[in-house]
Amino acid sequence: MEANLQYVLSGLSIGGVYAMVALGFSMMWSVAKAANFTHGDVFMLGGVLTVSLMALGLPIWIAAILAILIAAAAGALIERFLVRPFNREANAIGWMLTTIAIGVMMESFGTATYGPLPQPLPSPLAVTPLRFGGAGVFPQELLLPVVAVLAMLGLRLFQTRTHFGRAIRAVAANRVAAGLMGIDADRVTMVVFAAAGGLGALAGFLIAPVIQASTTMGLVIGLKAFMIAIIAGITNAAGVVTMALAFGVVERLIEGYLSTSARDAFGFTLMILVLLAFPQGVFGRKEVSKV
Amino acid sequence: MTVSPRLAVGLTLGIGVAVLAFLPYWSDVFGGRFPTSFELRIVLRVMIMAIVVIGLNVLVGGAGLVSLGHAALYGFGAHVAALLALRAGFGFAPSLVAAVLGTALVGAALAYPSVRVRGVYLAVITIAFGLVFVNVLREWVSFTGGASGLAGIPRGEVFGQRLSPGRRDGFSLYYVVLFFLALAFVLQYTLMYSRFGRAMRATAMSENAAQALGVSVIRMRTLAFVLSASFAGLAGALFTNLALFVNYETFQFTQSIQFLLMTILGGAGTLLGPLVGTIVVFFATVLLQAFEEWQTFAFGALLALVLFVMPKGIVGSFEAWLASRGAKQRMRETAEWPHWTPELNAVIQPLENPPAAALELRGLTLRFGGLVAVNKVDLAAKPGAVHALIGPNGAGKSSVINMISGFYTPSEGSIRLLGQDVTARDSAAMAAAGVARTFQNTELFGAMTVLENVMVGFHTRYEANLIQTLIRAPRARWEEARVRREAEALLDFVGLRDYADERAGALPFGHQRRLEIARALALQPRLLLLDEPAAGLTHGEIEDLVRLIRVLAEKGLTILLVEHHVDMIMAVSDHVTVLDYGVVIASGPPSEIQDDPRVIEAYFGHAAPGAAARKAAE
Amino acid sequence: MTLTPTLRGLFAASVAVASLSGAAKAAQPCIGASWELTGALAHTGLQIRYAVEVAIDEINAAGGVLGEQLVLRAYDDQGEPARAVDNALRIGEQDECVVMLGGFRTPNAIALREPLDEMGLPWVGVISAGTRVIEHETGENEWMFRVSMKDRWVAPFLVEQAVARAPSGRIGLFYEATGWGQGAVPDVVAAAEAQGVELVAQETFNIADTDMTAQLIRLRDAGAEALVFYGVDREADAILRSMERIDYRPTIVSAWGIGGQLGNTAGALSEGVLVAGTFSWWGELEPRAQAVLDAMKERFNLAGPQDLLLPSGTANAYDAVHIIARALEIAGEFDREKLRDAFYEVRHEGIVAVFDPAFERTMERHDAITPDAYRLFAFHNGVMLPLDQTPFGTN
Amino acid sequence: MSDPILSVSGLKVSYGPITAVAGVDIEVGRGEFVGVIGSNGAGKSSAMRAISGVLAPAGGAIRFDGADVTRRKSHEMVALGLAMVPEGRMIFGDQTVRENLLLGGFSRVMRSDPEVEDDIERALELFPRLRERLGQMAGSLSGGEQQMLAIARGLISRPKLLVVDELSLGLAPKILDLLFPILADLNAKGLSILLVEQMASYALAVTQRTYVMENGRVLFSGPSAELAEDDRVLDAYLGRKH
Repeated sequence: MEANLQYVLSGLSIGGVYAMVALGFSMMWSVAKAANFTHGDVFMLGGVLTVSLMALGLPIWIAAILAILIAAAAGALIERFLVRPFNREANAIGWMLTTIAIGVMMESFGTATYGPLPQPLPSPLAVTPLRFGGAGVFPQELLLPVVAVLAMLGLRLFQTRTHFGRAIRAVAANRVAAGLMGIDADRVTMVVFAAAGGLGALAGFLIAPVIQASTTMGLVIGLKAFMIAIIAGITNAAGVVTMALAFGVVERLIEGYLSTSARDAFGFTLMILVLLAFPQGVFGRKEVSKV
Repeated sequence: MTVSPRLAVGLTLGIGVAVLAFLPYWSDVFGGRFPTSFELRIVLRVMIMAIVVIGLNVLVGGAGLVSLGHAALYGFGAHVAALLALRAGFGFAPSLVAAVLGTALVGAALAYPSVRVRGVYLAVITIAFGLVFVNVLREWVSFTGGASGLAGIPRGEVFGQRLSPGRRDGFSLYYVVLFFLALAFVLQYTLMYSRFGRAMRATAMSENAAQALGVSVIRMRTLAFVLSASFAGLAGALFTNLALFVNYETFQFTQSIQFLLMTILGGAGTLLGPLVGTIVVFFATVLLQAFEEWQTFAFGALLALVLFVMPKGIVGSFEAWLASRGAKQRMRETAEWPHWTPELNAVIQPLENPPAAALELRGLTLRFGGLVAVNKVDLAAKPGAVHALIGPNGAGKSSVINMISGFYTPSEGSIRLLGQDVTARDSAAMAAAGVARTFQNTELFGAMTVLENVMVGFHTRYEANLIQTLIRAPRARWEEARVRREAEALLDFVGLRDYADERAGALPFGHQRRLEIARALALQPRLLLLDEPAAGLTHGEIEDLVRLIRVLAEKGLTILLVEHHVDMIMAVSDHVTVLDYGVVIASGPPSEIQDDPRVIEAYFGHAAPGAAARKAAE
Repeated sequence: MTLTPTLRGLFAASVAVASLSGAAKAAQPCIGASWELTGALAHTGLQIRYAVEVAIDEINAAGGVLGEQLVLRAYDDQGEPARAVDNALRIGEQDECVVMLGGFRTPNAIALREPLDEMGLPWVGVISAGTRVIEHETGENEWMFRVSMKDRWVAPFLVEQAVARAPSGRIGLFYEATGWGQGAVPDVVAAAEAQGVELVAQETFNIADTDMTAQLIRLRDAGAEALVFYGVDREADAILRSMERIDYRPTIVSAWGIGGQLGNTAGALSEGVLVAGTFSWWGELEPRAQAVLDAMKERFNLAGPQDLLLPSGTANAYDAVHIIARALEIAGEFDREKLRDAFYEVRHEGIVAVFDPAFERTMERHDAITPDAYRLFAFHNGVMLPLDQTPFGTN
Repeated sequence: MSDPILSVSGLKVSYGPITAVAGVDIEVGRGEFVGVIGSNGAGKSSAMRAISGVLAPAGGAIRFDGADVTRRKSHEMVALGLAMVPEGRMIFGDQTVRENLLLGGFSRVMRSDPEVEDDIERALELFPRLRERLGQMAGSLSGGEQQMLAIARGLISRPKLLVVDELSLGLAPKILDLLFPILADLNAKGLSILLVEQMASYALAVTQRTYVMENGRVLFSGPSAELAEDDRVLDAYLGRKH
């Protein structure tokens, strides 16, 4: 029982990270129909930049806000220079590889300057754990799924209640029609990429006190979050967040009941099976093919 | 000027094999220390990787499927060979064969998802496959040695010689690998320039058109995956014999990315691309060592730069440049068309005992959700007749065509072709039954040549099997030559003979329409469906098209024509059926239809203008 | 098949020519190395280089070896065995170095066996502790030597230390799912058996995992009071945090994988973590070691011991270079075979241990550091100190 | 015309090697109601997409309200005062009718223009059926209602020129009888309209001047009333030689 509770708590914590990163993938995909593989590294920026800026003597909140702003700017630049020029062409492999290449550059730049080792990011919420019987969790960790769900709800509110949010949905639904409404679809796309970048960096900042900030922290989480978004049905934000939290818990349950070290083998096999059963993702909408 | 693929392959093979075969003896002739075992090993590693990349090129450049898990297939082959050599005492040849066959089976299993998902979804599945593979290798310690891997693999033997990679014990492994690389390179050529390669590329460029020509997309994808995996398995087995140590670390996700990168950088779909891409990427990683801790950054930068500057890859961009120069040098002549030649009698043959109706639709109905797109349509087309199907936008004409060609499954009703019930067959089966079609928005295989486009149409009529085709057995050669002749005759027929080696996508629009018709005729159809063939054509071209349709009808071919150009319909058709809101509102000879008030209303609106009203009243 | 005789001929010719050109040549006064300079373990290569370069500087300043200045040729293997082999051939055949140093990963060292044998190139490991690196299944090891710990010897040491700290004598094994971790399992099991100790649970974790709470709950439920640990700083940090989550505090007795970084990231949580090793740069150093530390600080702009994250590895590497230099002097020329034979003659007083002789002709003793030189270190106030400079006991 | 609101000369549009519009001249005077008719595939819609900035033209020049706007993007054209009701309506199905209307005045709402609400009110007066459906998802509207919404949405940006592309597409005659007079009414109130329509009789009945297109070119043009009596129009449609 204790163990099960622990699996759920730990699962929700890592699931929250997946959720925030996957939500970014979902946002970007919705407006640009593009998978930005630098997103895992933008997530990394949140942790690594905060630590680096703190080393310059900035207080943690200023450092975090600056890191998030820089990551948002990076998101915007990636849209402008990596996604927009390539998105006009049908050659999807080209820009997929280009974003991978830029991701490699970001990570290796970080490793060469920041160093390959993880650095601590102190947080008052990652000192004293909350204990539930024999299970326990740091408050910082519980923050992640909560922020993820809030981010998703906030995004939904923003998209339904604000005018700019409605414009984002319009661009996602039909770029041409959005343009005819006087909406600059390119600018909206850029703003969404910036927001996704900021959100990813926020996740990186929030998880860093628990997992330490390192330049390699983005690779696996980015890849997993993307896969989660795909199997959830990438355009459905609520579905993506739900799937991410569920996947986090499932991973822990696999570790608990099947095998720790073969967790990824089971987890990814599960993903393949789910995708075969739901080719458009579990919460995705079927696209009608045209002849 | 354009270099023929055959010449390019021949030259590369001749020069490449000669240079590589001589390389180990360089210092014996020219003195010096070059090549040391280090340099020979690098060459060996590049050759082995090039085999994987050639396989990946078949998948990416051929079938248009992206795999981000190819390192796992490479690793699978390596581990099969290693385990058999280590645990079962298999020699070089049997373990190599087992590795190839085993990996091919895995490839077949991987092909299954590609039937359901593609694009980035398929990429995710292949990523997951690669990660699962690595995880299993790492964790199944008792079997794979886990991270400590399989060490102490005995050197294989060929013809009684121990396979050695370097100076000390001879270069036997080097020559074995060179042999297999040359083989892979040749097979890539014989595959890509065979009916299978054409069909594969066709499915990548337009699934619909491929299906309509009787090419099964599922089978082509499976074939591509199986062949691609076989190459990877072969390379894996060779790697095992080079390294004599395997563990999962060589076959991780980053390696998959690197393989894909080599493919794209060299130029996906080109014959030389895999070689160029592998060499450039591998040497880049060796040379960039000078950047020490910045080398990964430099690698990423190099990669991004090349992708920006040359999205088609090195060889692809070079070919495009050559082609652009070629286009300026030679003006091609468009011949008069239609141009009937005796060769065409072999392609377009009249029916011997034509039934009363070539095509018969009874109560054909199609619903999308609650919407009824086609409502109880009856239609009968006589053999050798030109039957037009007209109606305003959204009347359901295209839906009817799509049902007859097997793209949509009718909700109700039946379709009979030459007296045979063919209701609800899929598009490839319809093509096999004798239905050929063109598409409203021409769906040519744009990156293939004009001649190749037509040759895809002959796909179902070949008899040589895959092996015969790959080794270019006499039967396959003979068949290929025959098909080429007939395809050229068809090009002659539509006046495009002179464009045979031009890229189809570069043709002017009118020529694309003609080519699409020639390609459809290659199926030897009994029924030809033309979906708005005149859209976008000039008056002159439409007149030619009318003559072509008449010639085909005279030869006994039944034609169902959907068209907006009413003048053309009036000129060419024997019978006209008018659809509006999915319902047949009129049917009869063109002269009757022309003055039918219901037709005028459907086209013009009920508030018919004075002129129309007057006409109707007459 | 008509092809067969031709191929046979070709093969025979290639063998003939190869044997002609196989004549030995004098090697160059260079020390090659293949280790990680990029990626998540980049610091391992970079930091070992500190010690190697300082040692080479000392030797060169004193006139070099046999009148020649030593040079270092270090290449990046990105942690991949096949690249390590590429680098070994580059070192052996292109650079023609007389000897090669190894890096962090055990699989990379294992992959080198064949190529080293073929080239006849002596190899000296300074970190990777896998037993199979030195003790080959074939029973023969001509060219591979090591100045580091050996898992087969470390395991009994760790088990003994763990049991001593578990009142009930119930200990658990917690290891990373890598070649090193997996390779150690049989050694630990055998050691526990030999000492009559109950190994109540075995758990693994993956590299880069951040939450080990589930495994720890199982270890706790099995009643483990001390854990024999195989892993590195980053995962150890995650484990300490997971222990904090569930308020489970067994003593951790770790193999040498944990370095100084744990103190930086885990802070107070690292207090009392025990690590086996050969050396620590913290605390009071003997004068020669202090001089080496000063030289490294000077040359690489280090703040102090906190920047040396692989304390044992750097010290081993320093001693290894000196052993090589001594052996070369004994060999009398830059010849690999003579160097190898000279290894068995070298006597050297290093900063890690007294090597007398460095190596012996048995395969087992291709390891220069014997268990009597193994030490336990403990984290105290965020730094890793020799045990006797901490409140956690004495060696 | 001395100062036309829209003046297109030599417009060419191509998709790759395919030429859809091969040199077209069209002019719309201020306050004028102009039609472009022709059978399907004549290039009408392609021309409109170029004019409204959805496509970049391959050649020719477009002047709007006295300025050269040849390569302006669609959102810039909206800002300049050209609104288009696109072929197929393109309403945002997952947003409510009201949200669709607000999107029609996107930049005005972003500027917090207080008069937007008045304009929405006026549009709803024009199409009372939309008022009943204001909170409903636009995707659940009938075809005719969607077309009403598309027109209403186009008006919220306060255009100087409204381009309507294939108003009749997929709509029943009953609905068309309702919609065409509304366009005429809007024009009567001073709005310049360019209407592209396959259903020639409707277009000829409401417009002042009409261009007849075929194969990417303008075949002929003239006052709509004259063309309505001109046999050439029907011949062009029904393929009768003249």
